[in-house]
Amino acid sequence: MKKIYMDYNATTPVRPEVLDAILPFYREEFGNPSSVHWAGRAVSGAVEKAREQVAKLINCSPAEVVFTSCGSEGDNMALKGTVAALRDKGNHIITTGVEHPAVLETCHYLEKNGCDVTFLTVDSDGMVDLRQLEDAITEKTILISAMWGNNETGTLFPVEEIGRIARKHKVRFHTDAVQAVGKIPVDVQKAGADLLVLSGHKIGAPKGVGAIYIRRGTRMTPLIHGGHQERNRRAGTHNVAGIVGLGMACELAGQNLEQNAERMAHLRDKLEQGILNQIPDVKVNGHRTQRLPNTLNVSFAYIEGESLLLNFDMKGVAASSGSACTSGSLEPSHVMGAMGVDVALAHSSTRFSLGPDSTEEDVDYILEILPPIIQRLREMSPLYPG
Amino acid sequence: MKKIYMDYNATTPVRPEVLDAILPFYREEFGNPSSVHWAGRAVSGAVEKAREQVAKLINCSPAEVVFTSCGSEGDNMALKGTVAALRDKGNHIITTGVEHPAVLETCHYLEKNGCDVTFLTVDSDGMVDLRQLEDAITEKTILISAMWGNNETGTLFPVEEIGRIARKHKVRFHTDAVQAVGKIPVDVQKAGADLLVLSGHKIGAPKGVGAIYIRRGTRMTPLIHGGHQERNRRAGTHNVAGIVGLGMACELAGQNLEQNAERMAHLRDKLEQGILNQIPDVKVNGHRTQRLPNTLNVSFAYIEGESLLLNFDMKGVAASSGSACTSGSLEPSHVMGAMGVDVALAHSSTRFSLGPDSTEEDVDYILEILPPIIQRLREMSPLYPG
Amino acid sequence: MYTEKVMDHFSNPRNVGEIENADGVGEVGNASCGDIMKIFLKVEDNVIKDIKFKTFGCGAAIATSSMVTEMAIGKTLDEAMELTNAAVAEALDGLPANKMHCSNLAADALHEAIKNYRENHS
Amino acid sequence: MYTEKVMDHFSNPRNVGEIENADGVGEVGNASCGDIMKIFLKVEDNVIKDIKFKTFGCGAAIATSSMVTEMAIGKTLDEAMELTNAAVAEALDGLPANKMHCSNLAADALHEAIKNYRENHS
Ligand SMILES: Cc1ncc(COP(=O)(O)O)c(C=O)c1O
Ligand SMILES: Cc1ncc(COP(=O)(O)O)c(C=O)c1O
Ligand code: FES
Ligand code: FES
Repeated sequence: MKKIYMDYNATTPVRPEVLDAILPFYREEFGNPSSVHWAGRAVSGAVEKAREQVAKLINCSPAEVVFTSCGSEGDNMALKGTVAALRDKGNHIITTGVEHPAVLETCHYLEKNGCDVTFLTVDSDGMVDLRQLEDAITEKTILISAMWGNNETGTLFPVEEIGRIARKHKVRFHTDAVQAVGKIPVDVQKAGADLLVLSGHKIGAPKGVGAIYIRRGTRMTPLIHGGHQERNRRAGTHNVAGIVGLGMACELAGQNLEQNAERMAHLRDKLEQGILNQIPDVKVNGHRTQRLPNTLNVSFAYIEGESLLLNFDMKGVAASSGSACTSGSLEPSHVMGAMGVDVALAHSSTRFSLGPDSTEEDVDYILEILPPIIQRLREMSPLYPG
Repeated sequence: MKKIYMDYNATTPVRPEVLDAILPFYREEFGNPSSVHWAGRAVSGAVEKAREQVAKLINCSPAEVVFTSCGSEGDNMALKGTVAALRDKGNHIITTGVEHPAVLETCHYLEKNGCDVTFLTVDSDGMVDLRQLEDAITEKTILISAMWGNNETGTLFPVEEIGRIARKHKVRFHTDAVQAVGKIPVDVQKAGADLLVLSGHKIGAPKGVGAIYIRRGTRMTPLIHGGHQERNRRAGTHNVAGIVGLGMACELAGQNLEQNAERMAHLRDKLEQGILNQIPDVKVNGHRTQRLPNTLNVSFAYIEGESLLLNFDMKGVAASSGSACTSGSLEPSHVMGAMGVDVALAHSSTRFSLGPDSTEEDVDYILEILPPIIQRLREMSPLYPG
Repeated sequence: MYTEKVMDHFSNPRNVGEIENADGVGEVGNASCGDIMKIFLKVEDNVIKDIKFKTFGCGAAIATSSMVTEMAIGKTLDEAMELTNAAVAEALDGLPANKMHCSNLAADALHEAIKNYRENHS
Repeated sequence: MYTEKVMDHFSNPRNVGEIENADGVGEVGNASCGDIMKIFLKVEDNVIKDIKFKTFGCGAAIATSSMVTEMAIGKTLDEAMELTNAAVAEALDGLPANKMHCSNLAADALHEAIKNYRENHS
């Protein structure tokens, strides 16, 4: 059966060049980069090279890059590390209602532990209101945490303006750029970010490696205490293969950033138009222009997301859904909720996320199989007016 | 040049069977185990299989195994997760002066944040005193954290008796078993441990993956909040390849545990005897019987550790040292310090740690090159009486 | 994650649709996930002669809907009232732990439909 | 981590040893890491004619010891007093950041030896 992967926002295949770069570190170069002998030396050079590759992609200096085990660790470190380090300055955090759970759940945890958290609302496109942000800042505000690109809808926040507001009020700015890095240009200087989190497996590196940018001079308490790795900012033996892979993936992403973005946007737009032209009662979720080039989120009214995904799956198409039924949780997507999408449509929301290897044929195939599936499921739905 | 690796306590090469098990997850099986479609399904099965493999090696149920990114993360989670969860019960932790920095530094951090920590002393063999342990327990004690096997000296703590004392006083017991797992039988039931940490790269799995055993019913606050992975105990997309590798490494370790331990002990003893027979003014550090089968720590009086390591390195031998000079830190090994080894001898301490692939020839080669190196360095030393 | 039986009933659901002028109709919503199921009955001599369903819900919800209609057809109303959620889940060779709540939909909707029939015909 | 120059001086250290009946001896300990260095001088007409060292310390400590002896030999005492730690490190093409403190040993021991000579001969 044809297999079409349209779930690059969930994770990506490891790029062949990345695998080639990694393999020696599973074979001859197995040392611990902290060791002084031959086995350690080759490896510590490779870790530092990867640090430069990551730094180049986001335009910072290598010493400002700290390797982590995933985006979630990075977000936890950004938030908890700031709260612990700036306890004397204040206890107020501003974030948004559409952040990834790695930020939201951490904020809920911090709320239970003495922090005040303001969750900014978003409009029906998932966009924040900068005035609301600025008004929320108080003397106690120590951190603004606002994501660069939304994982469900692709909506892009105006990070440069958020960064400007943060600087104006001397508040630290963290941005979860897990979905933005590698898909669009990400420049920590332009964004005025003090902290920025990325994750390898979203950009063709292996799962289980990520990085956090920590602007020089930013006081942070480590999340993982212990050895002297990463200049005392993150203990634990380096995931050398993963780090080397992350470096290579960043280099590759940087080389083809614009072309890949254009190609993906073209295919995404074709998919979007094709769906809107063929199928009635479809709602596109997310901002129509300020959006990641690879992401399309649509609600097919009257149909529940998981049952749609399973039908896709039977035809070899991998996508994802904001339905509660998919996750086994009790509530459908908090992102749809924050955007004011009604519960049934939130259950119906379906995300197609493309990657650099997506093709016209992939899109054509989806547009071919989609209408009968939708028709069949709607006929099974008690909500469908017929 | 001959290359002899005698630093298995620092890290180990990935076993070929482990690499074979991993590779498919960098190629066709790249899905996110949290996804419902084909790309996720194969992968989630593999993660669950690995969980069973880990559980079997340490004799627990798979649901009690949580995957982490390294031993350091596990130790941080054990300590911080306990302190946060048992805040209402007390704030006193008992640990020992010879723990790994992942435990010690975390304890120092917790001390600054309202915890009382008792650091038990050890004797000149690096052994704890159980009476001192029991006497240290108060009404406020929530955790005993005592390592299974020491990374520098190999000294083995009497974990079963520590577990018994912990249970008797209804105190939670965490053991850092990073160095013990895979080298000697580790059974969480026998040890009476509530928490146990292990790390993949010490047993032939890749760097950047580990696990923590959390006994059923043990209240823990996550270190990494976010998604629903690992039953809400550790957020972050799974390091699938690493986890599969960890599972395979645990299975392999379990198959050959006794034979490997015997082989390594035989070679280690030969090395120890050879050194003691050939070289005067040598002190063995650590317990002579209660010791990991693969670890030999010796101080070559009058010689500083890093200069010895560099000389080994020039002959292709990889070992490690407790000298401050090796790490660029200010103090020589805290383990040597806790054992009352004098500062100059602590600087001289050198660790040879063997692995399942170590051979008689490796040992013979070291015994051959060692005397002239020692002689040369001693003649350069202002401490050497001649 | 789903058993073969679940996937069979999900991909070829039995008895999908509505019955015009049904003798009994039951509709339930799943409070925990917002899903909805509707069951239509044709009853003769206290025996379920025909049954159809419509479901807005996950794979498990659709499969349990299909299964419950197969299990109910031909049964007397009293027998059908004794069909439990657990029995439906079991007939599907089990459901994932986090999907057990979905099976509630099916038996509940059936029971509602029978109650509705009894109200209409008492 | 070390430059080629460092490794060269470490593996083939120049002027290792003691000078019997030295004109000046300097010994310093490195407070931060416990390492020790001893320098022995033979002085004629205020010029360093011979110099030897003994060092208990890391690779950087040994290499800087060796380098400082090479740099000092043939210099007048005044010239030698102006040798700085930085100059020694630079002559080795640099040291890793966390090893800069080791270079303190070398110049300090040299200066101590010269002071010791001056005390003995004033
Ligand atoms: C006893 C002990 N605990 C913890 C660790 C930390 O493990 P990792 O390097 O995987 O973070 C190590 C290894 O360095 C160790 O030897
Ligand atoms: C926006 C965003 N932040 C954080 C994460 C967490 O990254 P990871 O899965 O590497 O922990 C993800 C991915 O799921 C994401 O999309
Ligand atoms: S019906 Fe919603 S999760 Fe199954
Ligand atoms: S002399 Fe001790 S670190 Fe160099």
